Amino acid sequence: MKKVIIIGFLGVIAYYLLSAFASVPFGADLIKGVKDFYLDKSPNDLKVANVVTSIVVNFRGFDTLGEVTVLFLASTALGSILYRRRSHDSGLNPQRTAPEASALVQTGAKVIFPFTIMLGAYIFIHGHLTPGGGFQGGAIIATGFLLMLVSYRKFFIEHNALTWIEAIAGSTFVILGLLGLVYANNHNFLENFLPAGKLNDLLSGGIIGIIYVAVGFKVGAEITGILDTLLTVKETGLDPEEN
Amino acid sequence: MVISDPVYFIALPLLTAFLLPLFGKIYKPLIGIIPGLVFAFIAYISFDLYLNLVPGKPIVIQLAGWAPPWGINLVFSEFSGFVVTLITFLAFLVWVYSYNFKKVGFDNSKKYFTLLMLLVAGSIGVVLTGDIFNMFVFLEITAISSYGLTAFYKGRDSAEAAFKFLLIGSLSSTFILLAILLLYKQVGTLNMAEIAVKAQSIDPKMKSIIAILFMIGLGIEAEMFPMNGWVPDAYSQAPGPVAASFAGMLAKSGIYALVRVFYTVLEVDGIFDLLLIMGILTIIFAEFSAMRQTRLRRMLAYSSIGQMGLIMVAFSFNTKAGIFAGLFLMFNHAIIKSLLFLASGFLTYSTKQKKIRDLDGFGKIMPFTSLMFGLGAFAIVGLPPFSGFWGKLNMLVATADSNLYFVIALILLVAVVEVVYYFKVIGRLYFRQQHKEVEVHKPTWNAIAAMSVLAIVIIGVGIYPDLITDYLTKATNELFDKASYIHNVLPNLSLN
Amino acid sequence: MQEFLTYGIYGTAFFLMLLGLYAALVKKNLVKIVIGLSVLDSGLHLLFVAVGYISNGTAPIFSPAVVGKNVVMVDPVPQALVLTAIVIGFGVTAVALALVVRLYRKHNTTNIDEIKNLKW
Amino acid sequence: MNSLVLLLLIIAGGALLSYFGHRINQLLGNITVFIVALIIPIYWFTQVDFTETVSLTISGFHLEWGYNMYGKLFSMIVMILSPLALIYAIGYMKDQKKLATFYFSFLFSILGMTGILMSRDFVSLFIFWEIMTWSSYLLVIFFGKDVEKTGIKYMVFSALGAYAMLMAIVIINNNTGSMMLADYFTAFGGFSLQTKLLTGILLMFGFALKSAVMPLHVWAPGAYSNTPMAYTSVFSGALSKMGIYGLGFVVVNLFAHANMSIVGDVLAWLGAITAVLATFSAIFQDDAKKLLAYSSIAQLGYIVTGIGIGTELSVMAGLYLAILHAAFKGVLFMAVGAVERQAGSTDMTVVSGLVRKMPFTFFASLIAIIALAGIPPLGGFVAKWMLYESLITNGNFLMVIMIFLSSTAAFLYCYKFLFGLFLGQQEPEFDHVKEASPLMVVPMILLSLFLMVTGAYPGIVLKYIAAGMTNLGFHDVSWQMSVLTNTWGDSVNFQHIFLAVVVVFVAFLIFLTWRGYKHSTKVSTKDISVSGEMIKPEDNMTYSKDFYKPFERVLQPILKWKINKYYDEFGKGLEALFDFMRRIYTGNGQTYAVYVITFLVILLVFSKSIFGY
Repeated sequence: MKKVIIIGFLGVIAYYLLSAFASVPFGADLIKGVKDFYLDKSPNDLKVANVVTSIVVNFRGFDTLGEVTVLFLASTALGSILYRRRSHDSGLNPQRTAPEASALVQTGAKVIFPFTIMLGAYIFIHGHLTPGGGFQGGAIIATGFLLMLVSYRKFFIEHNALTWIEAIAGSTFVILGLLGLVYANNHNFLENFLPAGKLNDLLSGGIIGIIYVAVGFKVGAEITGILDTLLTVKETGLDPEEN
Repeated sequence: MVISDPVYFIALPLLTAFLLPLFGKIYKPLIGIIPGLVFAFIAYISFDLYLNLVPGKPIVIQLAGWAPPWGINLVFSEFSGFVVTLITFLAFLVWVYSYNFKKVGFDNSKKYFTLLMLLVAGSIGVVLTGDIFNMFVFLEITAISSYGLTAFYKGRDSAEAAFKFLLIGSLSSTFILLAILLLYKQVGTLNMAEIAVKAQSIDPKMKSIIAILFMIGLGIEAEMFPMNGWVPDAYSQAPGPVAASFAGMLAKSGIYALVRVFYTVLEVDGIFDLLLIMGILTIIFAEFSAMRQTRLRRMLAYSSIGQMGLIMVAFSFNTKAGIFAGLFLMFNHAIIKSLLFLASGFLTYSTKQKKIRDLDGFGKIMPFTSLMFGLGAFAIVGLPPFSGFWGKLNMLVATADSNLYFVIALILLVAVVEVVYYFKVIGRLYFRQQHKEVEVHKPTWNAIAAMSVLAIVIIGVGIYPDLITDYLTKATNELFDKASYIHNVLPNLSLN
Repeated sequence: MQEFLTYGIYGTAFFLMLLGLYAALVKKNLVKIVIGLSVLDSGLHLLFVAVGYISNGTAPIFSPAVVGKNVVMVDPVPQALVLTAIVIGFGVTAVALALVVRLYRKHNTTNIDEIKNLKW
Repeated sequence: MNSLVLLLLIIAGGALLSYFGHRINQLLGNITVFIVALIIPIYWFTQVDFTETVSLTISGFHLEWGYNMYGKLFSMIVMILSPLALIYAIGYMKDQKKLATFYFSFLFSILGMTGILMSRDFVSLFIFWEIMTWSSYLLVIFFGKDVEKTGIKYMVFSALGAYAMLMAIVIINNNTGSMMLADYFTAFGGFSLQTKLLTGILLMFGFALKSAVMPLHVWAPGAYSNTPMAYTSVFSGALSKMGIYGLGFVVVNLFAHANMSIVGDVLAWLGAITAVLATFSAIFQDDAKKLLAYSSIAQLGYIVTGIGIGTELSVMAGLYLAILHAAFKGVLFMAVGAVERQAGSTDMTVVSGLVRKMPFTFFASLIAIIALAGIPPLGGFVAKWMLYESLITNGNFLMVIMIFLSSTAAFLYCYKFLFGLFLGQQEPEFDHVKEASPLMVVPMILLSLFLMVTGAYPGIVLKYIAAGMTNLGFHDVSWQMSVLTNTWGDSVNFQHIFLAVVVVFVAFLIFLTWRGYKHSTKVSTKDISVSGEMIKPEDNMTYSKDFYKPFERVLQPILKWKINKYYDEFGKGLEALFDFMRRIYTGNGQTYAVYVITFLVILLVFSKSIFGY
């Protein structure tokens, strides 16, 4: 009964929303909005070939700062939600009880892992030139680590290192932004203060590339940390604080 | 302008949050001290900026060097500045209070302060931003940090509360995103001022659907009636200071967003009637539920919802008097509810059940905390000479000015219910014999300091409300004058 | 054709969204609810990208091949927005899963109907 | 500095000083209270400039304070009764706990009353009203018994009354654009009938509640008897008069002068019914506190009747009765408090024969009872006379009968009170009882002297009442120092009556004593003959038990009809409703999500009717 009602409700919602969207025909270029400005300024002023990147990192860089924060937040929140007094000090390392993967998988993982990392790095370094960017690259790097985590029971990630990477990458972003307050023409937060370079050059786009690299590192580290937390923490004994 | 720039409100907490783990590696106590310094600094700059604000000339900050319709901008106006100042002030007090609230260990307090800082930064971002999608991002930052903080304590039902919060919160973000998408496709821009200009040309049917989606999405954040099931759970399970910051920041940014969207960005006929009805329903259901609560924090949470309903009603009049009253109520709610939650943090510190009846005779054994709770209760039900009274009086005057006598009667009848449940608690605190063997946790000096400051504000504003009415009037004018907001954000735009 | 694409592509996105919503509203298993929310998000992201499409547009990248030529590019803004939205959705999902782990530890069940210690 | 502001500051400062004094130690606190109790009336009578006004603008509201003669009249009650009660309290509350809170609340309620009487605008009226309410609430639940029942009931009713007033205030503000009382009075004639009734009745509701008029009286018996007696004397004597003060200006100033006397008549009827029912209830109380509480309600009923009729004479009678009531109820509550403190109980079936042990208390109570019952030489008689006369001239004969009935019935409880506590045989268990401390006795004696003086010279009080009534629109009210004249031309000189009665009384007393000593035999109270029935030790065979049993049997049907029960049922019903409503928060997160979707669907479906598209 409940299901029927809910399906009915969903039907009503679908009807109204679809009828709303139907007035925005697919593929129609209806609006004269900010996008034309972006399409114009990105290659000409910023010298960034990938307009999405220039929007993400420059025009709407503040959003991206928020985005990075969300990821950071998620990993912190995850840590705080799943935190338990792990016996770091007593020398006992956390354990994963998942069975060891077969040798085939292990070897394959070992072979693929460096290439995955490299691909990820390539993607975020070329974020302003080709599709992709810091987030995508970071995610790919994290999948490399996920592969290793799944394949090897004894593959442990050094959380200290992750913390350092996260902290440095994150603060690079903010500090680059703050430097804009001092050095850039309009003294704006996150404003580009480096020479823009030449379109379709690796070293173009001013701070955009640098920020994307930082984002890549940060995202990679954070997603890896999240995966590690979710995978590892489960198997330790019950915390005395609980229940 | 380099020192007092609104961008610091967001950049500094974020930077500190990113770097906090490193500080912890240098010297452990730094993880508690550094956030305090940051909060103190942003509180200072918010007061500095707000007090030096030239009327009619909000500080509009463009980010990344692009002027408003293209880049994201921050608007520190009389209205948003007021809310930001309130938030930073409370953030600092919450930090003072929670500096050694419960000894939760190094790793946990690192996470606690990180999450708290991001909650503050998120709420400020929601209030300051002039870009609708950016607002969504900050709403999400606020929401995710709230999930984390709600589930902070283990051993309670905090995870359950957080999950409900998350479930509803995701729906909220979905609907906000849908609304933003529809809006973008109609006007081609995300800047709130430019949307406000172009919104007139949107097809009214489309506009009403966008308004509905915003109403749902932002209503969830603002604790509107059928969508506030998460509130009592989250408030009651979160740590005491966090519940205070929920009331002071999360709810405030939610209602700010709601008000900003419907007053400035999107003008829809009939939305205010809807807001009025939903506000009244919110009040009724919340206060009635609060009446029958047996747990202190849950009671406070329901009461908080009721207050939010009252604020919605005040804003729904769409008159200057209504906005003024709404702002006054926002101020009161932030200050008084924070005090109540902070006091209840120590009242229910050790009892596991957090029941009201466990509090018999606490007035004797925890005199200061009980006094603060009593003061807060007196203030929140609107007894003079505390600040709650002026808010309520202004609210009722505004209601009468809108000729809604029926609403006055309703609000006042519900207020009687409010009186009953608060005075039940006071009666138990002060006029009952205490149970044997109660475990008492005396408030620490910093908690006493934080609560005292709030109490002083309550009494000060109660005796002399003109301390803030000037600022409230200015904020009212700013919110009511949509044209000047647009003009200030987009100076080069010719209005037609 | 236009009509078909409008309803077809938007419809797919909406179908995904409603599917996710249905799971979130009806399924009792916490994990399924989280999956539902995820699917809901995906549908929304698809909708974003679909709305940003402009007929015969290319990706908004000024690679050497298109520089100087008069090409139509799709609207880059929704793509930028969807990037943000995806990341946020990811964060929320991660937190949700962590909460599910916590709830399972405490209640030994993932049935949402049995997890209501906090009520009224 | 402005003397009015200074007055308020003195009271508030006194409250804080007493609070901190008592936090340090009791002696210091008591000395502070004593000094404060002296300073307040002295300052008020000598230093306050009644022509001064204070005006200030707070939060956009214009506040104005200043006395008029009407307010001054009521202030006199407050300023005489409250300090005496404070001094009494020092003795009464000796060695109790939480004295700091007690005196703080006590003085704050005085502050509230003082403020009410000098408010010229509704906002400050309401502020002081609320201060008075919450401070008295703290005192009602002071001893911690019946916190839930009595305290909450008091708070609920007070809140209802206060909020009714608040609603009226904001509606007035909406209609006149001003919060000033005077503006309301002048604009009242121009209101629509609806607004007239709405504002007037809401205001009346608030005021009538504080003066415990019939359907709104249920809080009073519990609150009056639960409060420390030192405060009850003020509570019943002065605080309830704030309601009368308000009713006075609403009914008389607005309705009586606006040809809407029907409203006043309804109020008068309610007052009369209150008087009758409360008197009957008082008769069957065994606890002296409860008896006095009901008696207070009944007396307030007379006053309300007088005010409600709204003619010159009736208002004068009402106001005069109000002042007397303050004095005699002040004495009686203090006396009961003294008995409570000295003998440990106020149950009239337990305590008896204290006349020899507490002669001064008895004397004061006797005088007060005489005044209360309206027996000729004292003021109560004059007041009731005036009330009857005004009712008769007004043609309200049925009301006269009711008031007369209740006055006669009042003799029963008066007698029961005196007899139960003071007369009759003294049980050995009360041998140790001593007269209360001078701090408690002196205020009682002073008040009873005041009653005697006003009995001989009613004009002392009538002078102020006549002055006060000019503010109610009655100019040139005639009064005489000690001669009562009526409209039919008869006149009586009170001094002669007073003297005659006193002489006869004293002579009779001497005669009785002389005879009594000669012919009395000593028997124990337990020496009771029963016809074949066994008396168990736990049976209370005191003569005060079932004092009016036969009478009670007659009145059973009336007494069974307890309005309290309906309120309780209503409250329970509401609680059940609330419990039902909060079930909407089922605790299941998914259900909450379904609510969201449902809400969305409702909005989408009805978007046409909400937004018009």
